[in-house]
Amino acid sequence: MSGAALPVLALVIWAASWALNVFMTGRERAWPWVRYAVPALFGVTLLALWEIGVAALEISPVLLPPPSVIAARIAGSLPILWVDFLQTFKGVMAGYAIGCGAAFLTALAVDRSSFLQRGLLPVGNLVAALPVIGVAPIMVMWFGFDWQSKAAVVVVMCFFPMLVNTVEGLRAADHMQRDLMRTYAATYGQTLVKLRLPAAAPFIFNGLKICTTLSLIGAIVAEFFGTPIVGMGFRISTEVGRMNVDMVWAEIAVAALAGSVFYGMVALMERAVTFWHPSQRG
Amino acid sequence: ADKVTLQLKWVTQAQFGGYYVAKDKGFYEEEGLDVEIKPGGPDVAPVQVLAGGGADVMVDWMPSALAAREKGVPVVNIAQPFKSSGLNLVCRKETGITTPEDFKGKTLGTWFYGNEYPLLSWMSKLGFSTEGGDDGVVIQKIGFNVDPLLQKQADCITAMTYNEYWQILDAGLSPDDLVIFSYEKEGISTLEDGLYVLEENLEDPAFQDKMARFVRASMKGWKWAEANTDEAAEIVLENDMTGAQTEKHQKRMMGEVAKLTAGSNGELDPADYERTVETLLSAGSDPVITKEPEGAWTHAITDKAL
Amino acid sequence: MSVVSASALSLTFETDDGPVHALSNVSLEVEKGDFVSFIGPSGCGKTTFLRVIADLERATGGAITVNGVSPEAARRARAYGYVFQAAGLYPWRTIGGNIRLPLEIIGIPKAEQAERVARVLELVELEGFEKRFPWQLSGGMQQRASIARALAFDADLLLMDEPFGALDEIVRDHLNEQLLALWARTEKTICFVTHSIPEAVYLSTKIVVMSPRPGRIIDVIDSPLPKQRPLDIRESPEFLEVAHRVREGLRAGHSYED
Amino acid sequence: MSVVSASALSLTFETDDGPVHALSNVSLEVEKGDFVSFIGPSGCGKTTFLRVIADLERATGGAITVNGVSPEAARRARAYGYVFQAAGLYPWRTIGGNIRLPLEIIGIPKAEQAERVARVLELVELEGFEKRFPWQLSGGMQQRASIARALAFDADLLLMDEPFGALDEIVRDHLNEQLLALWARTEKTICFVTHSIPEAVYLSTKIVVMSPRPGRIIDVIDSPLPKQRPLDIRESPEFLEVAHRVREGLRAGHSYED
Amino acid sequence: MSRALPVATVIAAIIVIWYLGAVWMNAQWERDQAERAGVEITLAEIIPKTMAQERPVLPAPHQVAVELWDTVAAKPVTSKRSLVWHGWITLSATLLGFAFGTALGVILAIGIVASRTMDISVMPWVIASQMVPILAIAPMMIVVLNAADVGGLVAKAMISMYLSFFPVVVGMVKGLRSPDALQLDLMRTYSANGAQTFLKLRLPASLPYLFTSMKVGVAASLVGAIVAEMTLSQDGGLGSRLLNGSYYGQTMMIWAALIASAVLAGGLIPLIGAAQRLAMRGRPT
Ligand SMILES: Nc1ncnc2c1ncn2[C@@H]1O[C@H](COP(=O)(O)OP(=O)(O)OP(=O)(O)O)[C@@H](O)[C@H]1O
Ligand SMILES: Nc1ncnc2c1ncn2[C@@H]1O[C@H](COP(=O)(O)OP(=O)(O)OP(=O)(O)O)[C@@H](O)[C@H]1O
Ligand SMILES: Cc1ncc(C[n+]2csc(CCO)c2C)c(N)n1
Ligand SMILES: [Mg+2]
Ligand SMILES: [Mg+2]
Repeated sequence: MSGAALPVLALVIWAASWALNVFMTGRERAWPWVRYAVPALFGVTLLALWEIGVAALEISPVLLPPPSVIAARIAGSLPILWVDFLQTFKGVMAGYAIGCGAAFLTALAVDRSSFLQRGLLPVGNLVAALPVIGVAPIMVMWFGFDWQSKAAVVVVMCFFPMLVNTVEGLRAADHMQRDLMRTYAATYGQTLVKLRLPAAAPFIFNGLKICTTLSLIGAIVAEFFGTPIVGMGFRISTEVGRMNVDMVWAEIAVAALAGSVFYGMVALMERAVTFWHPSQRG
Repeated sequence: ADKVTLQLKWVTQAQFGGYYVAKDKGFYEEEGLDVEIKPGGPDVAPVQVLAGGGADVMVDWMPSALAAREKGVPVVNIAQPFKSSGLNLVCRKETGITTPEDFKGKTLGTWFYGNEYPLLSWMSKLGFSTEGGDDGVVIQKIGFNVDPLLQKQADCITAMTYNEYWQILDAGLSPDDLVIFSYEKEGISTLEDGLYVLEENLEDPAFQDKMARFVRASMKGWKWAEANTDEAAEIVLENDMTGAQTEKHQKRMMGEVAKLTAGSNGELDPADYERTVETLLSAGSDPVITKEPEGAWTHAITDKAL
Repeated sequence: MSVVSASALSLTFETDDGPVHALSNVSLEVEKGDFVSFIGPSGCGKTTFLRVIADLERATGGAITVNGVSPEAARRARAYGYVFQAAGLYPWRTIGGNIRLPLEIIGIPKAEQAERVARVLELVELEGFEKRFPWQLSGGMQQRASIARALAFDADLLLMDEPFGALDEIVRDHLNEQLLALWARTEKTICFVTHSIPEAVYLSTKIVVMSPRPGRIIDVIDSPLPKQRPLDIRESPEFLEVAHRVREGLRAGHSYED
Repeated sequence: MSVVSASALSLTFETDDGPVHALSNVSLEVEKGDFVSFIGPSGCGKTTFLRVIADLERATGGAITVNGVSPEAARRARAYGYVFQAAGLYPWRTIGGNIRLPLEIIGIPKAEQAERVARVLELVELEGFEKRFPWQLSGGMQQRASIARALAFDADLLLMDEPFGALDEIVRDHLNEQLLALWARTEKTICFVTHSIPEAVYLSTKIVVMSPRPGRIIDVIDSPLPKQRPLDIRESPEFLEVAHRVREGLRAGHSYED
Repeated sequence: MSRALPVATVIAAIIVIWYLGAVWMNAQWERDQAERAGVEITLAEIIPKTMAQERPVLPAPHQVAVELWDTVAAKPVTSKRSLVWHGWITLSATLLGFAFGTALGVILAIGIVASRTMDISVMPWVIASQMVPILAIAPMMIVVLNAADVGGLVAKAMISMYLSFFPVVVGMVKGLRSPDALQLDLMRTYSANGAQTFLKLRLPASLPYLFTSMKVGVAASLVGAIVAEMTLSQDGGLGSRLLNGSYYGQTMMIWAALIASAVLAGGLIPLIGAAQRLAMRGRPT
């Protein structure tokens, strides 16, 4: 294909798919499946452009393999992808639960005591903003090669976003809503459960959503610094070294898929819990 | 002057002393070259940089270069400044390991990223599964340092004579506390830091000429470094922008590296190449390369250069 | 013993724009079983005074006790129910859930909660809306829900800030009657802010007329009306006389210069 | 040409709890220069009807035009100013900033903005509060600020949803007079929701009485009162008669069974 | 300052715990060493030794403090052995990347809120993009960028951008959607156009969400810069210190770089807090 025709073809594909997407979005009420078709078409378009671009620009497969090759590799490596996924997600889930939980409790402590609020928050921000990349080798040294050290890294990564969001959320209840609780002489716990937490929920979910992505990144990155020879991060770094870049992208695709599902589940929970918030009422 | 970009395999250190010396002492300039040295780092695959056009020539180990070649990136060895291997497997004595037979059931740590091939080949030669179990060994991927050995997370780890070995000693273990297996002595060594370029580039005589001058100047740098290890180490230190290297360590490293480059004038010894290929091919179920490579090296450049 | 006893109370808000004197030298006694209405121009400090009683705002001068103790102690003893000027329903709870809120907090058993919710919903004529969310209700319905919430709480002192402001005359009359009946039956003490002179006169045993900033009390009128008050008492001469006096007081205080 | 012309309009909200029939078969003509009051029990659909006129809600049946075009076209032509039932001031803007908001949007020059803001602030008696933030104001003051915001906009059609609900009688009388004067002077058309029968009668040329869910119009009363209306017209027999008719209509519609 | 005492208390508590941790975690090594040497060692002998190891599992605070003093105060800031020098390199990449990331995040969020098509088609892929482990593609990205002649600073900033735009998108989308129905209806009555509704309603309403996200974003941006510096170690920066410290087993260097990066984040976050207070002055707290 000639050099000039290519950008034109890419542009045409792009424009056509976007136009179709706009058209479908307009019919969203009539066709509920549009909700899924539109992002799918968008993704397919990206993949098509990728496929064409790689072929046309003659990009070396060790730099960027085309999606077709990656797909073939995924199909051919399902067992490996599956065990890698299991290994990594042990660290992700444990770290996510502990990290978000600890940040949540810290936020409550910070909220409860103004002394802690003034003392712990600035210091907590510092400690929790430590870069993964520096923390990961230390965690591997402390917690060993298996998933526990990955979980520890995830804990450190999730802590800060969750803390910031929860603390901000605990401030979200407005004056009148708080005054009402005062008139009932509600205890701290009651005010928390019945007012502050519901009002904070949109913020808390914000933190939970950001943490889904961070925990995945954290666990995968931590595997670069020491791991039994299984896991998505291990595979990625090893296979780059072996020039099996298609395998790298296969793992990345699995990571993206698994992470998106994880995120989607948190988003569904958010929808159920914060249905009353204007951002959810549409 | 002709521009040449050299991609290193790892960060700036005395392992690459010859190149820094050549640049610093003006050897490249004398050859009419303007050389840029790009350090590597974790997860920088020199082959990728080469394939992406980010460098003209790279320093890499032969196993990973041959693996890349089989994967469709035709890299060619044009010179081999390192004659012998500095790779060892270092075990703590208290693990009871005295011979390779004792590895059974033990945990061995290695770097990956193309550096794992020699160990994997060795294990398959010994007939050990790397999946663990009673008849196998447990392989673990270790980070950049020797902590897993010190913290007893691994029974043995790979270590270079010029770097990790000294770190283990610096940390407070004495040679008496260690058992060391040298790949060189076990007869399973594979070629380390060589210079590689893309095959297609070699078709261009101007490029060949440029590389010949590059190799000539580089080897001049290496021989100067061998003769003046302390000064060479200082040149490396000056070129380290991270300010993290220590004089003591780099001088020692330069001394050890000098031993590895000693036997080479830059020309690849085909016998070493054969041994490397044989070692790699003999690896059992998951060999690094599956067939005898062809055209993976050339003397064209060294012939011109020397 | 007075339920509310304020002497020389004053409250100043500090704002970036300078101090705002919301209350100045307010002295008042509210006895047990009183129904006290507060009436005065917009911004004169009625809400502020109620908030001081409720320990939601702290006076900057003078003294106040509620049930003989500090407002804070009274609040902790759950001495009062409060109806805010705006409905202030929690958007994540249904109407029923909002009304149940104070009951959950003081630990009323589930069964009784349901029973009370049903009762107050009927009182404010919102049967059938228990499962709706606040944003699905009209403004007046929200306000009634918030009244129901305070009534469900069932404290001896009721603080009500313009509870019937957004209601039509008929519902308002109806709720006025209901409130009077409740008050007569239960001997509650009620502090009631309103802008309607007839409403104030109809309901109250005592009418407090306030003047604008700095909020002061310019008249306290003890109602001569009997405790039993049919709706048509509003045409009686006593009623009209009191209403007239309130109107005069209001008009006198209505000097907008400050 | 009618300013608002609705015929057989109906609107049903779909909720999880089943459909709510907010408006049913509503037909009405509002002529240019009319002052129409809507009165009816809480939750009967007054707000909903105003929102349909304003193109904030779409009718599910029947037809409606505003200035002869669809509500949407009228809205785009900035045909009306709207005073919401709740003040709805933006908390991050001062009172002055809130009033200036519509002026900025329609692109009034700075100098005129300032002049208009000053004028409407005076009209609602909030001079001196320009720089305060909404939460520093009392409920009634916030409501007046929101009236000022709509007046500053200066459209030919004014839609006002219980604008004076939280105001005392004196201010209310004052604003009633101001509004009448403005209306007489400018020939605006006004649709006005209120719960006060005297207010409706005093202000309107036409009074629309609505019945509760499903909201229907049960009476449309053309006022016999002259255009010039001193406050004491409220004691005139015509006035009282109209008021009586409204009250009867309201009472008749007030069947809570639904 | 009402903060000084609480902060000091918390720091003091951390230091105490840290020392205890250092003794506890480093003791094993001393015991092993004694065993290898064949001598008995008492706890009283172990404790001081645990605080003076060259390769401790956890260095004692004063060891890190000494390293910090050496590399911050005792070196000229232009020296490549000065942590201030490296901190500045990291900071510049962080800020550049953060600026890119915030801009990209805000633009995407605006598009997503403005266009339903954008919302449902782009948002899932934005999320998926964050599941790509950045360290895996950072070197590749840098290789590609380098081939396209993009210099070190910008290449690093791209990685920072990649990590920091996401929190901004998520928070900003939520914030832009936070105005309630009444507030939006008001704009409709003015027939305000999209830009006006955005500027006068959605944007001010989104500020608390935006700034909260920016605090997370700037921390992410710092992480991105540090990750990139491990690949571009020749340029220096805290990432290169972390890498080299780890590679050469210089534990103190790692900890000093970690503390330096925490201090950087700790300085940037209050700056954003200050910007937030400035942008939101007058609002109730
Ligand atoms: N938080 C605050 N900060 C500053 N000023 C305030 C605050 N709250 C109230 N004010 C001022 O105090 C004065 C009294 O307010 P208050 O709410 O008590 O009036 P009100 O009598 O209830 O009026 P309305 O009938 O309009 O509700 C007003 O001028 C108001 O601006
Ligand atoms: N968004 C909504 N979803 C469901 N139902 C609604 C919604 N908005 C209003 N309704 C219902 O529509 C009916 C009419 O409401 P509307 O707000 O028009 O009443 P209104 O006449 O203005 O009452 P009020 O005088 O109390 O303000 C009510 O029963 C209300 O519950
Ligand atoms: C990912 C990764 N790559 C390399 C090394 C170790 N290393 C540094 S220099 C060198 C010799 C060859 O250049 C080796 C093997 C590591 N630890 N991790
Ligand atoms: Mg008030
Ligand atoms: Mg209404």
